[in-house]
Amino acid sequence: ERDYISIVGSSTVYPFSTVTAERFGRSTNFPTPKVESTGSGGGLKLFCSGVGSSTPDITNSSRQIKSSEIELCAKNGVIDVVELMIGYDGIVLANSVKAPRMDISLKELFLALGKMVPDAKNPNQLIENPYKTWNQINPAFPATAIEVLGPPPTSGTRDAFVELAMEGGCKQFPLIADMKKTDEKKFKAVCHGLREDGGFVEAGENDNLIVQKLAATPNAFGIFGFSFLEENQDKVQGSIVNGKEPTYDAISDGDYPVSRSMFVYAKKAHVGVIPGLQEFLLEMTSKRAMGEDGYMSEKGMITLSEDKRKDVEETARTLRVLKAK
Amino acid sequence: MNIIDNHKTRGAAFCDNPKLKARNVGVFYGEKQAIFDVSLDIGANEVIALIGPSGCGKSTFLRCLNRMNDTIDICNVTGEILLDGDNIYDPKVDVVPLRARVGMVFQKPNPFPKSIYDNIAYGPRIHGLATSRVELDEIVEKSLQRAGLWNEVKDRLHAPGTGLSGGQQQRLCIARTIAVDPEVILMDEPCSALDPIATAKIEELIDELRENYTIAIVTHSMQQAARVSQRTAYFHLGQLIEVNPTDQVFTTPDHELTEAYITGRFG
Amino acid sequence: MNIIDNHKTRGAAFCDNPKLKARNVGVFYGEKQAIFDVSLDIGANEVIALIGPSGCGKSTFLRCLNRMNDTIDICNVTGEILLDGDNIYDPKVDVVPLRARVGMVFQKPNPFPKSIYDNIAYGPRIHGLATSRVELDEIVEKSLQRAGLWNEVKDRLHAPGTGLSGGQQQRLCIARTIAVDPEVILMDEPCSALDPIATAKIEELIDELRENYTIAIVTHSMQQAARVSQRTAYFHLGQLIEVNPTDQVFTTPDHELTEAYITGRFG
Amino acid sequence: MNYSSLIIAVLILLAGAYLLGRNRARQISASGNRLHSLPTHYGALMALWTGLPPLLLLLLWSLLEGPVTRQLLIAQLPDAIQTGTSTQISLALSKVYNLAAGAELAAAPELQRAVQHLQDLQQRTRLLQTGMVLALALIGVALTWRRIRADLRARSEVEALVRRLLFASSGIAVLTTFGILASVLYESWQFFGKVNIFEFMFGTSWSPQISLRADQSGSSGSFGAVPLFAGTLLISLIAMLIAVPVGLMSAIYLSEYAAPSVRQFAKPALEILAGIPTVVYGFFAALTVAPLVRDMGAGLGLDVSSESALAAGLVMGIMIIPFVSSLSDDVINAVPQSLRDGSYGLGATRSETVKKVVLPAALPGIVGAIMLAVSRAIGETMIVAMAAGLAANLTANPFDSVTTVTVQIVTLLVGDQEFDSPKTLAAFALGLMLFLTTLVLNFVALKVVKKYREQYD
Amino acid sequence: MTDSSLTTRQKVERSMQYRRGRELRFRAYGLASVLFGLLCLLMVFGDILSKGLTAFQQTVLSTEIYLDQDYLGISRKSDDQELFNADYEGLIKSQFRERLGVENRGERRQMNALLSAGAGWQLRDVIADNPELLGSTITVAVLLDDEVDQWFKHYRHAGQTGKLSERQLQWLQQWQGDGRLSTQFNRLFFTNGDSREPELAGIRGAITGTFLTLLVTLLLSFPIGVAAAIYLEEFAPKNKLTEFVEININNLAAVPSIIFGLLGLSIFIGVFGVTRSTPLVGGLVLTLMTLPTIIISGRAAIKSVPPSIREAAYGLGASKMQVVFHHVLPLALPGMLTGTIIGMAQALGETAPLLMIGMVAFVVDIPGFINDPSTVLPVQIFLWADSPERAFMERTSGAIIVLLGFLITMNTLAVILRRRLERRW
Ligand SMILES: Nc1ncnc2c1ncn2[C@@H]1O[C@H](COP(=O)(O)OP(=O)(O)OP(=O)(O)O)[C@@H](O)[C@H]1O
Ligand SMILES: Nc1ncnc2c1ncn2[C@@H]1O[C@H](COP(=O)(O)OP(=O)(O)OP(=O)(O)O)[C@@H](O)[C@H]1O
Ligand SMILES: [Mg+2]
Ligand SMILES: [Mg+2]
Ligand SMILES: O=P([O-])([O-])[O-]
Repeated sequence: ERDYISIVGSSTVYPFSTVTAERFGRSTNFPTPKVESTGSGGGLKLFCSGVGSSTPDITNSSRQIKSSEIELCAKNGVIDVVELMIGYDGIVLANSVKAPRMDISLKELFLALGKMVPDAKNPNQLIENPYKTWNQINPAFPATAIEVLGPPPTSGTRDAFVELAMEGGCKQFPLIADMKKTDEKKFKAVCHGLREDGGFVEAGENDNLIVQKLAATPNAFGIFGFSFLEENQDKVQGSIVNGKEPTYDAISDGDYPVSRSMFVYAKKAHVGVIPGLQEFLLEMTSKRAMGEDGYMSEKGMITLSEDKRKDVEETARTLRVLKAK
Repeated sequence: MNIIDNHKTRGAAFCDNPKLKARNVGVFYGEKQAIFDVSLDIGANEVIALIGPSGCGKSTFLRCLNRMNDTIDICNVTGEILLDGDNIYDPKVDVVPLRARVGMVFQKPNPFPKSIYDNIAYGPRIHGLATSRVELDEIVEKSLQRAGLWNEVKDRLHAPGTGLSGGQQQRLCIARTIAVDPEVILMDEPCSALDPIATAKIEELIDELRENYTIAIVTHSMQQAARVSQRTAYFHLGQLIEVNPTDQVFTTPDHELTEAYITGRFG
Repeated sequence: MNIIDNHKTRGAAFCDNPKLKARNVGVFYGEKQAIFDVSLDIGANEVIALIGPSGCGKSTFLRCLNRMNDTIDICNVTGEILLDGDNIYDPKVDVVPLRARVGMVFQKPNPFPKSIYDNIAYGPRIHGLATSRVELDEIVEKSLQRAGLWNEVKDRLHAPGTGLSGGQQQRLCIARTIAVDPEVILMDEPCSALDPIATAKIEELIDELRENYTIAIVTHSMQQAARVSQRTAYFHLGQLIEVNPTDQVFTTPDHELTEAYITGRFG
Repeated sequence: MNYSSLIIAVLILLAGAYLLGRNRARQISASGNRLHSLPTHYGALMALWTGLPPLLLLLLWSLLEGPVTRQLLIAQLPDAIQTGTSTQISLALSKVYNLAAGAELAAAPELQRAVQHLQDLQQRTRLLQTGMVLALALIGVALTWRRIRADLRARSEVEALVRRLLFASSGIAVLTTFGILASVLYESWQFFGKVNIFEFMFGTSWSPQISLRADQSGSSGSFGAVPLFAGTLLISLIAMLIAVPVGLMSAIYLSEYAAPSVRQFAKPALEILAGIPTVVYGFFAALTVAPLVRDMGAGLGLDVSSESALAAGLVMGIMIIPFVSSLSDDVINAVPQSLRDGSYGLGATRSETVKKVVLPAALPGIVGAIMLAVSRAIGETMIVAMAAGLAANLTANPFDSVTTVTVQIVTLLVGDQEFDSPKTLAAFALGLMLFLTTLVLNFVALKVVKKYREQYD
Repeated sequence: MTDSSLTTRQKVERSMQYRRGRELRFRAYGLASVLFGLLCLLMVFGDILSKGLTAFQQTVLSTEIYLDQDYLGISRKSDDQELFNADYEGLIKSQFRERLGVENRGERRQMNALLSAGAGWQLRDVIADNPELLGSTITVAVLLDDEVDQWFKHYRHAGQTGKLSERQLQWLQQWQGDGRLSTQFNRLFFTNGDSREPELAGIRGAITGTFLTLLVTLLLSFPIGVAAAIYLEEFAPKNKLTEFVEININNLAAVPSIIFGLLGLSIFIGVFGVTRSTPLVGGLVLTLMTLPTIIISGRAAIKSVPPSIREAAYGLGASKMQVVFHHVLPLALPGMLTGTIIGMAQALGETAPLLMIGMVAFVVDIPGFINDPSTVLPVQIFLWADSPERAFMERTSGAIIVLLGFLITMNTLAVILRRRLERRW
């Protein structure tokens, strides 16, 4: 039987979850929690598979829990779930510092990466993406081929990018914006479809690898999490999107358009069963961890405002559970 | 020199005091039949020589007698072979004690890739014939001596058996077989690689063994057959043509095929 | 019957028209010396018989003559062996054409796990001796016929060579060797597994081959040596004791060891 | 005693039983009886009967102990919980376990009874277990001891037992197959409920991206597996083009040409290639080889993407070299020297001997090695994911980026999707289909190899 | 000139012209192949060594610390709990603050960032061992942050600054001038478990986990694999069923390793209730993955034992079992060991199947036995390679070096064994 906390879930949240786990283990008498990196979906599946010590106590997620997952949880007896939002993750477009910095709008980004885009000559018609080089989209851009390395369709980062950046750009076209009202399904298909002719390269989930590939290929761009940009300032630079540079403050204020929230879900029922569970949640939501100068932010997480953090801490203290939607 | 279909073996294929009895034995390699309806008795304390042209089925027949043919997938045996009255092809028979009772020296010497000592000691070990190391040493020495190999190898008993000369390997295999003290010994050209002196030594051994054991020997040397055997069986194209006392076979053979073979040799 | 240290070979070890000349050849298996200072000529168009007790080094010596000993890691050869005047142990010599010129039949038959046809065709194919399929078929048939195997295998040329009887395998190996038409043929007990008729056939072959080739044959049969060879060399414990014309060796041997061996046989 | 010390105890007993049986047999034989088998067989028989039942019991115990204690504990829980839902029970049990292990948790006093009971129970089961295991071992000793007589067919019995053990071992492989099927069938079934099976098998477009957002249940997206299988084929082919020639030639060189000292060093050195973690190869492929390939391609005037099948295939080929080289080296080495001698004696060169005699004789083993290497190539993920990208292009151009079935399985499985999304389920369906495909391929391969087997000696 | 006019010798000589070339080329291909393989090995090794050796060095600052009992709030030196809970990090930072004359909040943050998060724990461990030091001033080698470590070891020489600010550089240069900055052997790398701070991260947990996992794998897969190979090759009746089993095993070799993870998850964890993330379940899964390799190579090795040896033994009255165990198995063992070496090497490098059974995890505590949560070296490597911190890069390579060391040790043992068993016949 298990006497340590078991955490599963998102690889995006993993770096922040682990730093908390480690500090918690070192500064208390509880064993150090075990943190698995299974992906948000995999984590929620495990999390919702039941209660008791053979199931995880906590799952990390780089997106909010879905209603189907809440149903699954409920079906398996996981009823009281505590949801804690712990911070934001910025998704950046970046290229090598050896190349000029890009200043791009979401609309242009959609034109560069969409699978189907409005025809420039006949704006009422969608065509297969015809743009091969950046300057075909905007003469101010370099005359290099469009090559963007990004996450695969199964990844949460990809979903977030598609939802925030692509959809944000695509609905600025009247043709597509109309579609939203008439044919929601088609609208999504258009906005969420990334080109598959080589302009967008699905490059696996190892962001370090993308960074290194960018450094070796100055013409290519990459899409990845903010912490990797921060850590590799000497190699890559974040592109300016909609006039905003991806900086800590811009993301934290919500100015930078492409960022998402990260969540932690815990089982209320396990509090009092697994030693140290609530203490861990409190540690995680404490100022020391989640605050502006906290150790999670040192690891590159973009923190909540102090008010919001207090709310979250309060949730952790009272173990307020998620209401079924 | 054509073979007669439905041939009946001439001479005295049966004897009074048989140790081994073969009845209507046929052997097939896949589709191909190599032995046709052979019936033959091998008497206790007798040496029987199997002769015949190369490829006539001597080895095949010999290998039936201790079920060595079981190891060849495509080989099929029909008919009955009785050892002391029990059919050795009975499905209930355990081949292991059978082969311990009916030992075999193969046509091609096949020493184990082990030391000379271990080659000889292997049989006694698996049959538990020696209770102590000393006893085992004795068995090894005695067997090697009887096979006339002791002097040549006594100071390299722990060298690999595969590093011996052809004739030495052959004697090693003979020594290995007699070390397990079988009741019947099947020898497939045991002296083919031996010089006259070593051959004489083995023939002596055969003579000596005959007192207690039964021996079937395949040989191409008429002289050898004449020297060591009491009866001789002549095979031809898978058929047993004639079985008779050895001197009779070499002087007044019953069958023209036998005669042709014998005289072909001497003529 | 003790061996003399620093023994000098008795008789006529050298001849006028040597095809192969061995000079002071010594062979070591690791530490152990198997051949001591042997010097011997083998004349062109001559059959020389090598005789001697089992383990005396006949095979070892024979294998030196086409450098087959190279394949044994621990084996070391000293001295010189000249083929048509060229030292075959010269580092510059390519063993491949050498072995094509000096063919070998091994003591233990070792057919390739291929069809009978491919076994024979192997040599001619690699040496490019046949330009067409027809020619190759001819070579195969002729070789098998000369080795006296054709009749037995002609309707199963594509059956595996390993499925032959012991004597058939031996003849297959002889056929395989003569198929490449070597100048010198080394035969290590080529008839050991053969019946008298097949033996006669091979002896005939040897006689026929002698007209164009040089042959060295190891045999344990004095009669065979007497029948096929012109000269006979007697080996004992790794030393070459005596070399003389065959009839002289068998009637009036020079050396008491030779005599003992010969008479031990006949006596 | 805990499991490990119990196992050790049983092993000691087993050794003791062996000696006991052997000596007993010796005594019998010393007193003039002819034994049916060797004394060691009697020893082995005793050892087997002494060791096997307790070890089996231990295995069973370890499987059943959990559920049984659970049931016993539930009876001790407060009524309110016992009548509650299964989740309540399981929570209470977890809590009891942690309390019993000494965790500092606030616990209701009603639970204390269960905790106490658990502690007792644990003590008692340990005792019972130790007792039963040792007793079983001793019973084995006693029963076999009584059976040891001169005419006991010990060897046959031991051999029958060993044969059964051997059989059971090969049964594990079959069970694994069923295990795999069991773990993918259900989800595959679900998947085929959402995606047409024919579209999956014959569709030429793989793009699990557009159709399946959020809580949408249907699927219009493209789940055509053909590009994945084509990609697998392409990359495996490239890998094999490296691994087979290099591996086979290395094996030949090492066993036929190289000095023994070289072989002794080089063979294990090459074997290390198989053990380098695939992440390392992945980085190597993506950061060293891929740019090299791209630059080379550019030099030739070709349009090469920075993720290419070629780069991944090359590196994968390097990784599986030892599968071919080492295993082939072993079988080549096992070809009897007499065959080589036969060939050399006819004046064949080494290479001719190798090509025409040694390799044919070693063929079954070599084919086995190659099949193993192919299998490994098909199953490899990391290198492809890092160096060949994830784009499912249907192409035969090695300079294009492609993806493989395995890579897709992994990315789909560890992805962010909810459990019942076709994206996740597709992984299972892919696994199933790959399994069946390789099954068919293996079947064909076996038939082919059977035809060409050469028996030597 | 027609062919038939040539003598055999001439024909041979003529054929030799191209055969010699072919022979030389063949041999050259062989040599080239071996060299190619070794070269690849060297390249990978060289690459890793050059990147990873620096991981075994760690930058420290030697400095005096006054162990202020009041600041730490420790009343009794014997109270373990008090000793444990005291704010050592704060103590160190406050003393640095004084010494460096740090005033505003910005500078304070910059100064704090120079120190490792582990500096406080380091001090805590020192005092836990020697509580009597409290109240005195001691000189300690304080762990520095990974950024500083990287700067001191690498950037400095290239004139780069990394993420360090002007102010931070000033301090560092000052310390460097005083000779207080130095690198020392990175002991923590070998004694610590995983950590999110590169300077604290170690591989002891992963090594222990690997050892335990592979132990389980070896103990199960070798005997079972050999036994299965023997059964299939020697005992199984040659019928459709055996053929089915044979195909099955060959097929298992092609099953992607992650599927074995799925199997482990649903059967071992789901049905048999084995605990997640433990060497036990990892070993079981890797066993299933390794088995086909061992069985296939084992069967090939058994097949290559010449029939004449079996015949000889049968002829002496050996039972089938004796023939197999006395003759066939010893001769086939080298081949079986090769399969085991390769299979184990593969198991040692594998991450994908472990993902499903929870071994791709952050585990700080060192596992003690096969049912403690643990991770393994390749997973550790995989996780570190995915970390944003630059300092994890060299540690990744460092861990790879250790893994290769582990692999080489493991192989060497097996290779020595194999060499003793090998013979030609
Ligand atoms: N590979 C080897 N390793 C070690 N010693 C060997 C090897 N081959 C032969 N010998 C030894 O060298 C000596 C000569 O052997 P050789 O094979 O030449 O004898 P032989 O005259 O051919 O005998 P036989 O008539 O029995 O074939 C023998 O003592 C033999 O044991
Ligand atoms: N394994 C086998 N597969 C197929 N045919 C075989 C096999 N062994 C022997 N034969 C054939 O069976 C016949 C009899 O062979 P056998 O070995 O019994 O002959 P033999 O009398 O011993 O001859 P030799 O004196 O040459 O050894 C021969 O035609 C031979 O080719
Ligand atoms: Mg025969
Ligand atoms: Mg010889
Ligand atoms: O691992 P993720 O769910 O954050 O992609």
